[in-house]
Amino acid sequence: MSISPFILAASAILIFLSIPLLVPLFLRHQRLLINISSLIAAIASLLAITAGVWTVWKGSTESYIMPLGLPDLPFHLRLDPLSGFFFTVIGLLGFSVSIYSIGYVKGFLSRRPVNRLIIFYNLFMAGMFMVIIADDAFFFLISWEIMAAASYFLVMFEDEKAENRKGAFIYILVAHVGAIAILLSFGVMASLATGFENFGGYTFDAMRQTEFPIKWATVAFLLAFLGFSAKAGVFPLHAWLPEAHPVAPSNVSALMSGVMLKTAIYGIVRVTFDIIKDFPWWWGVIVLIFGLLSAVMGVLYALMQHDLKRLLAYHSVENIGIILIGIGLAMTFTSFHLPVLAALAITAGLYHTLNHAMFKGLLFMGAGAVLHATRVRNMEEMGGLIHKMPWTAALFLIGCISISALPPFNGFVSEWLTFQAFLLSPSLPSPILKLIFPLAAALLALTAALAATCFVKAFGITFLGQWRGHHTHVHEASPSMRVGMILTAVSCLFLGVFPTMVISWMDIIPEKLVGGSLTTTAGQFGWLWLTPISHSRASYSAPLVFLIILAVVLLIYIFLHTRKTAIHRGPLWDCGFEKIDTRMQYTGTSFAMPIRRILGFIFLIKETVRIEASTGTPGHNTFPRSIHYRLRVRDRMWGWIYNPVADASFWIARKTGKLQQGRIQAYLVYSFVTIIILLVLL
Amino acid sequence: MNIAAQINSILAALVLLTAFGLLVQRRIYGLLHLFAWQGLFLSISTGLVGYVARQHHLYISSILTLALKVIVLPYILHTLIVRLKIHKEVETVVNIPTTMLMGIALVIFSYHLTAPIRELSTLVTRSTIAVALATVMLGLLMMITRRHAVTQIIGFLAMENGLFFAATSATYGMPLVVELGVGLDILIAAFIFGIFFFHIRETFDSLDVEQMARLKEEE
Amino acid sequence: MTLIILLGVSFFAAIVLAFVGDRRFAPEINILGSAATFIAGVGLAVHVYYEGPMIAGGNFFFVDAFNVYLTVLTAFVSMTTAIFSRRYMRREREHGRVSHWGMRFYHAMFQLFIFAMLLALLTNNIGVLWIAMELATLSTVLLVSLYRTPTAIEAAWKYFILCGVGIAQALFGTVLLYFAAEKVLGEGGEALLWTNLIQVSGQLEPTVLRLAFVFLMVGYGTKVGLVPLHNWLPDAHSEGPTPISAVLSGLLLNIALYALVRCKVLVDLSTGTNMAGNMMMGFGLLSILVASFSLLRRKDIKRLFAYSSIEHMGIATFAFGLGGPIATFGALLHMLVHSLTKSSIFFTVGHASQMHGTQEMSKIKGLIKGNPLVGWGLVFGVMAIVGMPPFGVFTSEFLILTATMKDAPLLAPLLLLGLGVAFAALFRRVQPMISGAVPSNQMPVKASHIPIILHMVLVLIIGIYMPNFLSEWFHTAVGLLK
Amino acid sequence: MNVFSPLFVMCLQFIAVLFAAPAFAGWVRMVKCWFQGRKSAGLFQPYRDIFKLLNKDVVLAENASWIFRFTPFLVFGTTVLAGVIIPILSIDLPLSATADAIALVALFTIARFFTALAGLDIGTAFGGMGSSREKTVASMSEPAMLMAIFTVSLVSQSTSISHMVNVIAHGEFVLRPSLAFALLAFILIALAETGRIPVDNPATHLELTMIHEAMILEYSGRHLALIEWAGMMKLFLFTTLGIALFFPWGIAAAGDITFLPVAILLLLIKLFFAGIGLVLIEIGLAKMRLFRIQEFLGSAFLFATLGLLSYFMLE
Repeated sequence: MSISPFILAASAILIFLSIPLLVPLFLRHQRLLINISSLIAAIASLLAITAGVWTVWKGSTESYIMPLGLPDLPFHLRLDPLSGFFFTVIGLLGFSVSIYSIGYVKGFLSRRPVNRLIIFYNLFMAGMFMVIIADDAFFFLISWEIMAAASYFLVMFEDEKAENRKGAFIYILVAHVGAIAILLSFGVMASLATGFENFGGYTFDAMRQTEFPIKWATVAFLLAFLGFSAKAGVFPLHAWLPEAHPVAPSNVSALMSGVMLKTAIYGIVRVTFDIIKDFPWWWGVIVLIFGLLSAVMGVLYALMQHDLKRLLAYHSVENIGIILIGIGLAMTFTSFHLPVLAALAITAGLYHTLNHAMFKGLLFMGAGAVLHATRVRNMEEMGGLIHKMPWTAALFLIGCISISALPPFNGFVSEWLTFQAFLLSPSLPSPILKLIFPLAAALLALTAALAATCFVKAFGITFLGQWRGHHTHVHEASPSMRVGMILTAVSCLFLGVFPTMVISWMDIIPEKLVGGSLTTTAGQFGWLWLTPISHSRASYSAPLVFLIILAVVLLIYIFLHTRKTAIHRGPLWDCGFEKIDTRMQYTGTSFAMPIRRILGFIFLIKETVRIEASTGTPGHNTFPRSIHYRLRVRDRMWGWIYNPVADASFWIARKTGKLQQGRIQAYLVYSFVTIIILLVLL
Repeated sequence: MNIAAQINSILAALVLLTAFGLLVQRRIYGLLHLFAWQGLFLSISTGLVGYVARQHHLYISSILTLALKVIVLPYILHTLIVRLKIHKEVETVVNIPTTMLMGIALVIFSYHLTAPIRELSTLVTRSTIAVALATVMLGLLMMITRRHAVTQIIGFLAMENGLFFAATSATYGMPLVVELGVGLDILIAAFIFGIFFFHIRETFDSLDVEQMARLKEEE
Repeated sequence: MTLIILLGVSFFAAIVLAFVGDRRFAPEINILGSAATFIAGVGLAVHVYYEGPMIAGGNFFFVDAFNVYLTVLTAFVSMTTAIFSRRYMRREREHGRVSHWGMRFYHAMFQLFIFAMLLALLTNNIGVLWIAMELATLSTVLLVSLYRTPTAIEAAWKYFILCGVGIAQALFGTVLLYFAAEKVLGEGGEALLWTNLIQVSGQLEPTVLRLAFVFLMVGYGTKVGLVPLHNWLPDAHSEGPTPISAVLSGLLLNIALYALVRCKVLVDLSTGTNMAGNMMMGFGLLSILVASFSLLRRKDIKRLFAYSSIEHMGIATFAFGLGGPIATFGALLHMLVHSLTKSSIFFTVGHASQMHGTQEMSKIKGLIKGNPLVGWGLVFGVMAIVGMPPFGVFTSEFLILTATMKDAPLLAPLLLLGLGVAFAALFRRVQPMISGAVPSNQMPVKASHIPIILHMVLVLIIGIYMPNFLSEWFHTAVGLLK
Repeated sequence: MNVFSPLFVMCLQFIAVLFAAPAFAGWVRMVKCWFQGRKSAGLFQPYRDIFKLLNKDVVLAENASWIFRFTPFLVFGTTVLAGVIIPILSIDLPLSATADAIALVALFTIARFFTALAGLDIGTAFGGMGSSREKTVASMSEPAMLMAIFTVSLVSQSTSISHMVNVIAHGEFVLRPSLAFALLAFILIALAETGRIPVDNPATHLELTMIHEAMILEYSGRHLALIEWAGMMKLFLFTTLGIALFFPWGIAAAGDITFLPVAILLLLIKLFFAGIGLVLIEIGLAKMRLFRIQEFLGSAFLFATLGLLSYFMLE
């Protein structure tokens, strides 16, 4: 048969599914196993990328039916531009991370065998691709749960640590409950679709052809949104995310944070735009509100963290929020039949999906390299790594710039598009929305600014200054890890500098989903200018920004360095005290202090200061021997949602436990009473 | 209403009476005798019904009942009681008068329940189905109110009697294979609880089921 | 003919084993017997698959799509359990927990139990069905008290009394059914034959059947382990030897549910309402909720899974009550996959508690490192039982839940709650047991691989590629249970 | 002629930004001295400072990384870029389309981002303190800034600056309350962004009060020169941006190069008064505590929001 995107995609999935079979062959040669499996995984990811890019390019839609599952309900597969786009996203990150893993995974060999890691890593990848390609509720959920289970075992990889177990447990619990919610939502839609009684209603096609009554459509949407946001870590269902992501192996956290959350975004887009299609405007507003909440709260909590990976995890919450803002805007515009605006908004959302995958992957890989080298996650024990691991530092810096939405890198482009979408609110019919949207935009701006602050902290405390840690043998990341990071860094730059190409490439998606497209506007000034609506409306030329800054910097540099003025190295200015030591540096905690103080009411802060008075001089704390300062910032959501739920269920459990109280007479009474009641009811 | 039906009703009344007797009797031998009597009435009424309705297989089941409920089971129980040296009165959980009131309430309730069925039935024995149900219920009530293993078993068997009685009164007896099967089951059951008495006795050195309350959900 | 073999083998195996007693090869005979039974069952299944439903032994036996797959399932699980119990019971014997007589008794009664269940499944006569049920109870009562510990005896006593009382109610229900039937079918054995009843079900007297169903529901419901009639179940499961726990929740509950469903069909056909269905839905839902919450605070591993059996029986009952093609299909599938999964879980649990010499979950640790088969077996078993794909339980729950969204959407949140809580409870308990380093109190055990692997593989296959004949059977069964 | 006029304008503006900025800074200082009754160092002192610093040797701290050395150049570069996209003299800047208002804010953010990193790079307490405070202020001022810009862009249906200016300058003249509020907000923000009193004090090196100065404390020689220069340009740019957005009248329209001299003259006058205004504010107010600043910027945000609301409600 002739080669087609679908063939490539399917073969990629098959390869991923079959890599675990290698493990038994190489039980003895773990290093070989790591190399081979990672390389094959990289190749499979390449296939997936090709498939995705090709599909979106052709704008083609292929669907196949696999004779698996139930005889009456075989697996339906479908590769359309939307799936193609997500294939590309997952493939891109999967490729870099697979290469990165070659070096990274070897770091575990000294401590434990890595068979489990390799098996579930590949199942995890396969699961994600299957989710994207599934075209009926049954297969979708199977893939969904395979993905969840695999990632659960990956989080559990170092299962002797209590924090891993805790994180994994919360993760799988939230994920599964979410999955049941999604299942119910599919149930609603399937039961309304034709041919439900003979298993016909479960395919997405059947659902697409169904006109849902608004009441049930809303139920379905709310259930789906609940389920998907549980997976995406939308505030306030985010609590599992900062528990699970930090403890997973870093290549896995890169994937989980970078692309696994995106499958939830995919689900939301698929259900709302593709399956339900027409919906009231307030759905969009709900999505928007939760997006904003996640964005702001995510970044604020991130700012308070001093565990590097935890900080990144909270930033995933933030970025998912930003993506949802785009989606929510698109939904609102669609419901008011403004296709072009909807196209702009959804492009912004999807573009940020892609960007976030890239830079969050990069950041997590960088964090992994740091952990790998320093063996600690706490930023306060790092510092000055830029001297010890220059490559990682530079690449991590690129990630920081991108995620802080600074031109000319990619984070800025998508946020810029989102802002543009916001500023088009005057064309909405509803007055209140007109008025609210710009304010929401301000919140987005706040998020961006705080993100920049947060990453100044993250990078500055981790890589700059002087080394605060204890052991000294800190080494640069291995070549393969560097390659993995470089790939993502380059794509960050590319996506930032040539947005017009990418957007015109993915323009088919909004056209298919919301019936509007940007090519008519975006491309007309050539690849140089990104002008989403019209040239007079707004324009941004990333290449020029990049070039001009580069040119100016170079010119001045050359100009200033033609003259021979020596550069002396001298000690720090220590204000005339004796030599200042590394403990006197500004720490992450102190860096975040002003904001903690200004916005303190949001967090659950527990500060404790313990002063050990110097003995001898009685009662004088003027010169204490030592001062211990301890700060705990906890997520309020635990106290507000999770713990109460847990307590309630345990309370009920205690009550039901009383039912089984030992005396046989009581049991006889139960059945006696049951009979009587039933007979009376008769 | 012909003579047979009248006798049958009297027997039913006697069965009900014994059921009440079982409910209130304190002494264990008394319980045993009452149970034997109940079996006797049961088998007589079965035989009578068989005669009236020309259902010859009912003779068999009547003989079966006689053998099982009047001779074998009481004998087994008796030997067990002797072996296990249970002479003292068996104390109840709920006090007797309350139990009686509940019993009466049950009889009324089962009468109310079976009223529609009685309308449907054309048999001479139809009036007794309420009694059968009442007997079952009283047996269950007895099991609830007694806290001695032996009395619980007796209550259980009384329930079986009620069921038998239902079978013969509501219908002219179940098919023979079923009757035999039921009888067999009861026989096995008898052996099993026989074994049980010894197990319980040797592990708890008393047959008071109140002691057997360890398996509960921990608090 | 196959029927005779099917029933005869286990019956004679029981007698033979009663004489063989505690000889060295007793377990092998046990395995052989149940293997032969299984083969006969497969033969029967093939026959029915090609010839369609059959009536044999002068209307005494009746095999249709509904009970044939349960027959094969019963034979299969009892075979694997026999294989499992070979190593398991041998170890128990070495550790002196079971006496010489105990072993003799164990093997004989095991076969008798299988016989009773097969009889219950295959008979056409509702009265005989009842007898077989009672026989199944009686044959397992003394197995539950096999260890002679106080708690074991207590559990057995409760099992005996509660199920006895329950089954008595069921008999009363049967009597009433007969009473209604003989009006239409006349005197004698004909009136209790399912095949006849189903034909005339329209004419049966509704009031009587309604009354009858109350008693049948309570009676058989007790054996299904529906809340609030379930109290015997956790005790019996936790105190008896593990193979018995496996067959109890894997098979006996199914049989009881089978009986209940047969009656439900009759009653609903005659009353023309969904009264019986609603009653079952009520009991099912109650069982799901109570059981899943009870799971949360368990300390004893076998009690934990006993409650999970209650929950799943609740799901199946609920689905049967819900009716409709999808839900019924799901329920039938659920009976199958649940018994496969649950029995394999009990196998692993048995080994795990043997390794640690206790059933307390807090003392069980590091299973995966200690014994990968047991560890992973338990993990995947639990993942399957909580309804994670790609295992079969997911498929059935998927169908049931979606059907619920159609027919009773307001109950869906309760199901969501129940399933969610059950999931949390099970994972919360199982995770610490499988993970971590090997504790000091753990001793090696020769685990019996075949049953565990076999069951899990089957559940997996059903989950991702259900064979065609199975779904055809289910469809026919759905047709029968309309 | 018309072909070259845009390029010509651009070069003109480029030079203007580059070399007029120090003069404006000097002017502000002069006025300040006068008001405070001191003798001023003259309009050209900043030039002398920069020139001197450029010739001085650089002393780097031992563990200063490349970030520390790279930052001054980058800061300078971004500021220059900002200089060529804000229309000061004429509207048709070819490069003005390179970045719109949002991108402009982002450009300043880059500069600040790296300055803050440089502050942390050395590993002294001051640098960290400075970066921390700077970023805190920024994370509050940037949203407010964007709000102000949104208001103007809603009025002008655009976010590209030259287009905004065009609409306001050559569109029919209406009194807009929204713009008034926006202006108010903009002034407050400009004070914060350019590090003037009451938010920050460019003249102080008193440890506990300084924000911007604390970050660049370790700089010396040409690095310091670049940063100082960039700072002056930033002040100049914010002033001209304010002028262009709120008082653009007199700016040269697209195409007519003849109008340029007038535009230049008008701009000088505007700057003259702007400088005086700035000084008036600075000597009128006292430096705030750090934890009063959020109230200051909060009010800026409030004004911007009010501008927005009044746009929707009143216009």
